Amino acid sequence: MTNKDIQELIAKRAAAELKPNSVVNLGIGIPTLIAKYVEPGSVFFHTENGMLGVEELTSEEDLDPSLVNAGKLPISEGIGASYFNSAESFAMIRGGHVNVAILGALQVDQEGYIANWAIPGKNIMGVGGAMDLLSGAGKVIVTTNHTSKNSESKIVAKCSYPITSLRKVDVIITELAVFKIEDGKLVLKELMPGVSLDEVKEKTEASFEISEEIIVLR
Amino acid sequence: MTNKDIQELIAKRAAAELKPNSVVNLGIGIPTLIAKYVEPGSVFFHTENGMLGVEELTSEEDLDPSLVNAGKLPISEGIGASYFNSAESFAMIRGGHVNVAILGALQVDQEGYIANWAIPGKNIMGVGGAMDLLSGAGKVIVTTNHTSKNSESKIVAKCSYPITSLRKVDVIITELAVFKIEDGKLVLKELMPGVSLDEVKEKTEASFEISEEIIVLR
Amino acid sequence: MQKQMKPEEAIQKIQSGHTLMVGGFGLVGAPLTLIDELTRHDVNQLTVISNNLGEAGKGLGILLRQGKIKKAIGSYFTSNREVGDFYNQGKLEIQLMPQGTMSESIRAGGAGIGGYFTKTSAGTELAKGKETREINGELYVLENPLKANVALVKAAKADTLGNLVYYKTARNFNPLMATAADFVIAEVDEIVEAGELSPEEIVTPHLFVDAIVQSQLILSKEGVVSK
Amino acid sequence: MQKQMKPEEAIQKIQSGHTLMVGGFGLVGAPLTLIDELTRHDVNQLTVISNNLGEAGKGLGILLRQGKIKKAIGSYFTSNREVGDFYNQGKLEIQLMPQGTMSESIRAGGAGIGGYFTKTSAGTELAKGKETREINGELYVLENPLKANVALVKAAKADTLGNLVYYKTARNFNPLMATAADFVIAEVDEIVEAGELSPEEIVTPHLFVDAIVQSQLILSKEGVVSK
Repeated sequence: MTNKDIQELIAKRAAAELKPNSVVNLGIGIPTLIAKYVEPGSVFFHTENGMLGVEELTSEEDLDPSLVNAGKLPISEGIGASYFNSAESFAMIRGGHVNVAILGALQVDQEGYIANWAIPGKNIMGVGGAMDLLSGAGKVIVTTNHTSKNSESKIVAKCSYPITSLRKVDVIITELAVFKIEDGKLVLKELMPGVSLDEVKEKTEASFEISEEIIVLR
Repeated sequence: MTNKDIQELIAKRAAAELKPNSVVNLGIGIPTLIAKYVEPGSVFFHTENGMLGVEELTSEEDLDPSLVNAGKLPISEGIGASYFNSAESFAMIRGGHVNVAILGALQVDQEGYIANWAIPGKNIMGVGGAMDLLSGAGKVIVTTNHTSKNSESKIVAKCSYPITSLRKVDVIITELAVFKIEDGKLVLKELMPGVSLDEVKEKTEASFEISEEIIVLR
Repeated sequence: MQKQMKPEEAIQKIQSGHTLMVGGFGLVGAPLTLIDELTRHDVNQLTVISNNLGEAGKGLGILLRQGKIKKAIGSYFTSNREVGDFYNQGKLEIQLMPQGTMSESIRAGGAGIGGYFTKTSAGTELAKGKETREINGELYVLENPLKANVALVKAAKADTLGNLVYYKTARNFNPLMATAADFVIAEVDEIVEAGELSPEEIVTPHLFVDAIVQSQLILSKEGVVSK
Repeated sequence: MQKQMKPEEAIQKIQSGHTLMVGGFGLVGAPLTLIDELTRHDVNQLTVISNNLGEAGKGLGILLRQGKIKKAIGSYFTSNREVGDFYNQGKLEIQLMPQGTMSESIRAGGAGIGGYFTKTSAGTELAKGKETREINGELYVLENPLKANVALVKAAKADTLGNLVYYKTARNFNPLMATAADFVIAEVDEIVEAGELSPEEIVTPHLFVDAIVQSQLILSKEGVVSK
């Protein structure tokens, strides 16, 4: 699989996590690929720069340079959309009015802590809305490649990078597996199509439990 | 003079304090009489229940039961008016964006402290926006009868009623005189038409200085 | 998701012991139909967060007479003299707040703010027992957020998704309360299709609204009347 | 009161050592004409509060290259890699804030709030040295308000009084910054007569706005272009 295929696979699986009518904030990277796997109007996409009702831009002709998502990518306006300022947008996030946040990660650890904003030794120059989303979203789903470009596991025993929040994530979706954090423990719930348990064990630094009802996706 | 005449006299004098283009919040009682002495459009009236651009209601036909001021009295909408919620309205007040507040008083003392929200021995049941206005308005003008119904001075040495704020008022206008608080001291600046200095001294419990340039209004 | 409900259906969300927020500045912008429905709903021990408690025997004043209210949180109860009577008889707890502090605390509740410092009330009787702190040479008071189980708000229009717009000074506390309760019921004069409200003019985005109820009682020049 | 000014006239309000707020999320909703004017204005030692510092050599990025900026307060500087270079060379101070904390602090500055507690960043590197407190079993961080001497904001329309309306996601930080500076300059694409904006749709009431400037540079599909 190309990296593009991997990302689309993860995005498609993440889309299946979204319950009808939920309000969902999509982070930068893989999360931006998710919207196209969701039936239009079935969930409401929120972007922290100040909009509810984000839809995919389907035609270059409709491109409006003043209508962008948090990744500064052009989007379009769904039916029933609304605009608000940044403080109101983060009041929605911090106040618990956004049901789901889907975020990328540098690392996630076996307790559920996420690191996704800073790399040690590099200047810390950007955090954006990541910490706010962790603080306030009802459910946090992490979508990430299972391993880094250097083939190191991104699902680690303990984050070595600075964590984003004291709040733990709920679900981790990679191209190999789906994990959930249950009672503070990492639990393997699903194997992605064609992936063996051994492969997941091999490529995962974190300790994890294996669900009794593990699902093998085809 | 009837009490109505007294109130109109005070209101008219208070109107003269308002500089063009200032944003002014009018309290309940005498302050609500001030607007009619101001040239329409020369100042902007703010009401804390959520509107900038309050104008006097001139015709009963135009009465809209959902358009009221802080005293729940019907008003009308000036050109360029806007509406906002209570938190935004008090953010304007607390944040220092309202230039002038004109308020009634139960007592004002010689240091400039005001008491206008509670009477000892009675249940404390209402405060409204008084404390917020004292905290945040650029300039606070008190309009009040000089004496209470029991002929007691309302300009006292020290407030015996609970004070409204640690912030001191700037100007006090009664039917007898105009005082300002300068360097923490009460200074008599003007005598209202036909009023003698002796009468003010007699009816004022507070100690006050007399301005060297006292103005005798005619 | 079907948010449109009858008043009697929506009001079932309110249970004894709940904290309620009720919008309105006096009767202006008050959810009159929902308040009326609440007078027929069998609950008690309510804590009511509202600027006023209606007038004697009107609006929330009826609930007071019915003995359904345990505690009232607001800024101005003077407009209903029975509030003082109930308080003196030990039948009602009162928490009086400056109006700006009340509105800011409701906003804080909706925005996930754990507390905030304000100069308002510092050094006065209303700050007694509260934490204070000097900031840049001035005294500030720490105030807590306010939240509720259910909010009853009034808007002019809703679309079917639950987006709301308001009318003139009937806006007041309503957009704030819509952010600060677990379940938010919006009483509106008109319900339109999704897409009919301009995205720029929507004041309350639909994610805050759980139920939409058509108003049956409205405030007219002659007072509260049936539509 | 005549609030309409030329860009070069309005920009005179900015002095060396000032703290500036500059609206926009990247270039979207940024006051491009005023930023351009500022590159020709002889000031230095500025503290700039803005979500980003433009891109390398673009927008606020030009001011950075000109050495006019002493300190940058924002949430995401990664889009201009020169920010890191200036920081490493000791030519620039950086205060990185979570985006929601940044926007809330600007609101607090405008609303007279002395500080507030948020869960955001609690327990992370960005909370180091900050006061924390446990509230209802969760850790909160005390954050301070942000204020500025001058704010440069972008709106779609102003009326002659200074009431503002915004356009789609170009709204972002602009309405907040308009509340939190001593002098507020609004760059707008269109100026209409007072009374032409609907009172219900006005987002920034005129009391927040000191000067109105007609935009000369706008963001198009092709990037920043002259009007």
